[in-house]
Amino acid sequence: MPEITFRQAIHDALVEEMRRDSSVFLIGEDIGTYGGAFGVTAGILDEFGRDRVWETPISEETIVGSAVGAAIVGMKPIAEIMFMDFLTLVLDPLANQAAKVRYMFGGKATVPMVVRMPSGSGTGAAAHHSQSLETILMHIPGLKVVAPSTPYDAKGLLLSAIRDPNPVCFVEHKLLYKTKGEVPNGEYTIPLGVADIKREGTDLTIVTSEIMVHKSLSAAEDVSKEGISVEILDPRTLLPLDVDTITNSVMKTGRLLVVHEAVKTAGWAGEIMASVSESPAWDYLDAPMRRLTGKDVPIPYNRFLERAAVPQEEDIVREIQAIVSNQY
Amino acid sequence: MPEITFRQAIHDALVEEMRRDSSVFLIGEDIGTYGGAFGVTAGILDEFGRDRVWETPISEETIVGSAVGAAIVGMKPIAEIMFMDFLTLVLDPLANQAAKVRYMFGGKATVPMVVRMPSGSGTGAAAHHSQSLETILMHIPGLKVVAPSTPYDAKGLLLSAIRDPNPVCFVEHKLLYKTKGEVPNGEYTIPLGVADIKREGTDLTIVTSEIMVHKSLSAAEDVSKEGISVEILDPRTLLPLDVDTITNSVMKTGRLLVVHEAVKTAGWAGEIMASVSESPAWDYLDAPMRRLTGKDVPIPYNRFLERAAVPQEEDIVREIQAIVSNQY
Amino acid sequence: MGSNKINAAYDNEETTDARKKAAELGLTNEDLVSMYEVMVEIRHFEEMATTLYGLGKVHGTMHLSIGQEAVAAGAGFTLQDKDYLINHHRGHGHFIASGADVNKMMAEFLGKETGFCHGRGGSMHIADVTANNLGAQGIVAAQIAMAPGVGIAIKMRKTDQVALVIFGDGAANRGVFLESLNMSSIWDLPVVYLCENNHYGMSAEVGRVSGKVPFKDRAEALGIPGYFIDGNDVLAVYEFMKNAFSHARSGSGPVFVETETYRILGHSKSDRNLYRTKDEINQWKEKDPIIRFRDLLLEADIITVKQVDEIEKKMAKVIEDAVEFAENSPEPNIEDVMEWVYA
Amino acid sequence: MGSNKINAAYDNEETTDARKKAAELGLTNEDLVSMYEVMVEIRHFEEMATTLYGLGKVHGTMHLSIGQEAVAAGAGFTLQDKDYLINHHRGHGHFIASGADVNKMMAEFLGKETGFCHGRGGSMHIADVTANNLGAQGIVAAQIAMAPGVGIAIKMRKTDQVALVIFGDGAANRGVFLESLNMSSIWDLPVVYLCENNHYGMSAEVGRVSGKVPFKDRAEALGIPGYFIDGNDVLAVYEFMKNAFSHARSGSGPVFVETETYRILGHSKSDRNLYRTKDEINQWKEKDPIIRFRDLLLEADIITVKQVDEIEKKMAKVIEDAVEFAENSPEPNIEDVMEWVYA
Ligand SMILES: Cc1ncc(C[n+]2csc(CCOP(=O)(O)OP(=O)(O)O)c2C)c(N)n1
Ligand SMILES: Cc1ncc(C[n+]2csc(CCOP(=O)(O)OP(=O)(O)O)c2C)c(N)n1
Ligand SMILES: [Mg+2]
Ligand SMILES: [Mg+2]
Repeated sequence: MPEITFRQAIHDALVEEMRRDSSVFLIGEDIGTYGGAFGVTAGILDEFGRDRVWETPISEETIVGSAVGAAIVGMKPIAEIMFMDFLTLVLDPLANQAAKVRYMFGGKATVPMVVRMPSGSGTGAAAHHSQSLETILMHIPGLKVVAPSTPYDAKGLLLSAIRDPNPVCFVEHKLLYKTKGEVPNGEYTIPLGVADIKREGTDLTIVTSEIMVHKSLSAAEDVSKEGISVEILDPRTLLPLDVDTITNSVMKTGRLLVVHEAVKTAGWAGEIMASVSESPAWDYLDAPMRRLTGKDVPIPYNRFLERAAVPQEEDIVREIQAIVSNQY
Repeated sequence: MPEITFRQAIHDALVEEMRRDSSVFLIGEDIGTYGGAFGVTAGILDEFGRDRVWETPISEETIVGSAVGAAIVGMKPIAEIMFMDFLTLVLDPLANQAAKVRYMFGGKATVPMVVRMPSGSGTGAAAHHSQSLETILMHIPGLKVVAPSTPYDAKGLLLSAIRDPNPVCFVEHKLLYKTKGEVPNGEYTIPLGVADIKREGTDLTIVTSEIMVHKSLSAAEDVSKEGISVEILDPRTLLPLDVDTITNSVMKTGRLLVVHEAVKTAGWAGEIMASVSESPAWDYLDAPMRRLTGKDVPIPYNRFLERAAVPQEEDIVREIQAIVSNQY
Repeated sequence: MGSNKINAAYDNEETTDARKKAAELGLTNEDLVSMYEVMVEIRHFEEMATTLYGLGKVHGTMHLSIGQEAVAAGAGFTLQDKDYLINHHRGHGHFIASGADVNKMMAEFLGKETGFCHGRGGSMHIADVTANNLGAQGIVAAQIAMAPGVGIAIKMRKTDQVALVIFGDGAANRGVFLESLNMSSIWDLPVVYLCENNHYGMSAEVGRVSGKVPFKDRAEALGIPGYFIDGNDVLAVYEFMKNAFSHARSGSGPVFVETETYRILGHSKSDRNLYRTKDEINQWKEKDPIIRFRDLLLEADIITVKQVDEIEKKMAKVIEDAVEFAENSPEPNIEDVMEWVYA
Repeated sequence: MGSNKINAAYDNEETTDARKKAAELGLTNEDLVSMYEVMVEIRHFEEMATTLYGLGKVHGTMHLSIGQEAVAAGAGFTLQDKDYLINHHRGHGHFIASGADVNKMMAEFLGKETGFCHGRGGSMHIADVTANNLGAQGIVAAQIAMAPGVGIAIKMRKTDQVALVIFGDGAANRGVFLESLNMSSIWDLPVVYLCENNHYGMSAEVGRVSGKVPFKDRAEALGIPGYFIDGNDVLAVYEFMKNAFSHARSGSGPVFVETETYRILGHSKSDRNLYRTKDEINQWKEKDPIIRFRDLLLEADIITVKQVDEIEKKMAKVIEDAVEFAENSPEPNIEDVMEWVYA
């Protein structure tokens, strides 16, 4: 299989689906000649023209509002919000319209749309361009939330997201864009709501996503030298969560660590723990459930502070060791 | 002590603080002659005039943005957002400005402001006027979140909120406005970040807030006849959480149930469970931690459906019985 | 302090001769009578709504448009079946005028399973998407943000549809007003923006909370033709909307119009009307658009006093039947509370 | 398609004679020279920024205003110490022109503990609240929403301060533009809205994404006087801002002005300039506001060629010193990462 970047995988999914389905269109800022702030849509305007690539003013609320309007009448809009931090500007069309009209209208409306949002820290962009706000989206029934960690997952999940009849938020961690991975030629889809075990293990389950999957994989590799066997579970879809795969893994390992970049308080680690607590896996727990998350701070500009604000590989190693040795 | 309504308690706190401190002012829609959608500010315009009561156009984002601007230069604005559902419109000034400027500016800015938001279902107002979105606010470092359940708490906490140098979101469940309780004459404050045990018990700790405190108290009364002794813990401040009081209670009872009206997935029950899991209380747990929450739906209009969408007293009773008897 | 009361001249001419205007507009007498009927039907629907509310049969709020029926009828008669309607909280009139079944509306109002939204939406959220009625939003101006997307869909499909988006004077102060009109403007989208100025957004008098009124300059400043017309003159509204629709339909881009009318009743059930005088309300009651149109039709001998009475009775019956239908309809099943969150 | 390139006549008169204009404005020759110095200082600061970036000493992004220095200088010289500045992401120039210490700016740019924000904010978020510099927001137009609140504070305290809020052409298409101007308008708040039109919002040419340009009609439609002026003519900017400030200071309410200028460099470091031609950039390079002002001063014998050289060297040194200060400053302590979340 050819190796391509995460960026390319998303790009390819967009292009292939736009070729296949003429109701798919892109809407957002600087997605034409500029190719989007992260270059994901480069070249698409050239192939499809302004009738399929609606390059907007800086008007986030109306970009997503328009996507809802177009979706209700049967189009399949894909909106790009340049940074996930601007979720604050589009939460009304997302949470109050996209997520609710189907229910409010007694099943009469369908809202097949995707909102792409680059997330996360690590680029020195400071507090307004670095947040991981996926937990907020998970708290809105009616939405789906997808957060891939590999090029393979990104492409397969994005195709499913575009074809899904519901509004789907598609979270793209910025640091992943340049990462590479194998992606088959041609079409394939990955169903939404299905987790993936990125590494099998027997001593501890780490539930994690996006860039933290990679940091966790490295940490797992490190501790394997000490004989600790870590299972890494990537939900891939955060809403709906694949609770069964999570609880099965915890039943096998008896220990749970949730790792996310989002800030700690009210972050989605709590949701994973609540799900386990309510499940048969509770009785299999050999240690308290733990989380390792972003600190409760805005993302600082200084590179060392920025690094300190979110979990790093060495933090994950330390946390794994602590849990497995019952020292926390 | 005189009995007054929850509405009156909030009204009194506003008026008393406006008399005491000339930098306190109100800003919001229909807060003048109309008295606000729920009558909380009735009469305040008459006493203080338009210089202290800024009655705005329908411009939520700029209402809260303006509160941030005024607070940074030393005023103490109290903004009213007519329904908490409109949080979707003000999340940018709240989460990206109010909560972050102090940190972003290296401690140079202070943002002493309050945003009042009536929350919750039960009035037949349907999906756009019934949400409980406090969990979203808890996920924003830099904010404080207060959610009182009684007139006494409401007044004492609101005075502290106004005097706090940080941006405070003050959540007022609509069904509480007409409830009555004892409130002392004259000034008193309740510190932010301190939970209150609303009922002592030994078999199970219920952590709950706002209207659910009352439903839980009734449920506790019911099951007390079966000899089940329930402790009801009201955090009162949801951010920062009083984790110590929570874990101490769980260490005493060995069982935890979190009850909230907010929808289940990624709701703050998970945060309570994560905090307990990370604490010494973990070792005292005699049963899995459980939650009883709003269902993962938008609030429906029909009164029976609306009732079914959020926890009711009988649901709490059932859940208490299940946990205590180890049948879930 | 801005307190610029609306006093700009109307952009349109007052209808003084119904026959003459009808001829200009290509309307038959029957058309005029059915316009009148619809206005009466809306009035009866909403009067019944207050009655039911008074009887405690409604759990929830409602926003009535009594006094504003001419806007609804004028717009509703212009809208073709293929066109899209994007509505707001005060939407009964527009739905009825665009042909919605009052039985299903009443059932929805009472929260019944047979309602347009199976009782999930209620008065504020009536929708019938399969009939191109895209529903009503309860977040003021949210529907304005949705409108360009509907325009984009029409443009991409190259049909000759139009999207009509309705909102109040209060909504024109929400930021999305600028964003939406600007977007429709740069892309020449087929969107007609209808601002129903009933003088108040809840308790806020339009002139007190708006830097400048009427709003047409806001549209013009975004490159969109803007108009201010008399919203209590149903034929004037119809005439204007007809032109606006053909402008939009022909690919000439969006149009903005503000129709001046008045909300006779309170904003919603919690309104105690403290922010305005009885006098003001009474003055506007005298400009009742239904009576005005009736008198015009009587004067032109298009309708007789007897017919007027018959229409009154007929519409009272239609609404009573709707109530009967609604009351005899089942409540939704509680077990189905989670249905329709996802497709 | 809207592609209304800006071609409206300027609201102000071009400065052709520096002495004459200075006399009108009550400026001494020294004032003019120090205005020039500031423009040169800004240019050097930003050229150094690109150099440091090129050397890999900066982790993060930055937004440079090379070519736009006349707006910054004209506005900065008008702003009094008591006035408030509310800024946006492309803010180096405004900060320097309003008197900010370039050492602390450079240190912030390098993320050092001695920076204005102790390295927490970086280039995009420089602030000095105690000096009434209320900081820069990275969310486009967020600062516009904050401005009425600052105006309210001033009005409540009955001081004669003014709030100056700066934003770009792109920001004028965000909804809060309407909300903020409307609010300032109804309450006659002392806010000066300065829209720095540098022709692009990232890659979006202002005419392509704006229903109508210039934007002054948007302000007028909200009851606020609106102007469009040449932003590369520093004395014209100064003259205009002086009038605007005294208008606002005297209680006459807000003013809106759009200054036409041009962003010579890319939007940020990721910009490959694919959306515009080299020709266009070169044409604007010829209108460089610093050279234009220099030539005007030379022509009027207010400055000599030798002085020009000296200023060049002096400012190069000031910036080199700032870099030295910044480079010798410590990094923040990692243990303090949680500091300043709460007061
Ligand atoms: C964003 C938002 N703000 C406030 C409200 C509360 N509210 C509902 S209707 C209304 C007044 C709307 O005024 P207008 O747009 O003129 O419509 P009208 O009610 O007069 O028909 C208000 C303030 C809301 N539903 N949504
Ligand atoms: C709300 C928001 N949308 C998009 C962005 C990304 N962005 C940063 S600056 C910018 C362009 C702003 O254009 P303009 O207001 O003209 O200011 P300029 O950069 O030209 O000075 C964009 C799109 C942002 N930071 N915030
Ligand atoms: Mg109105
Ligand atoms: Mg610009």
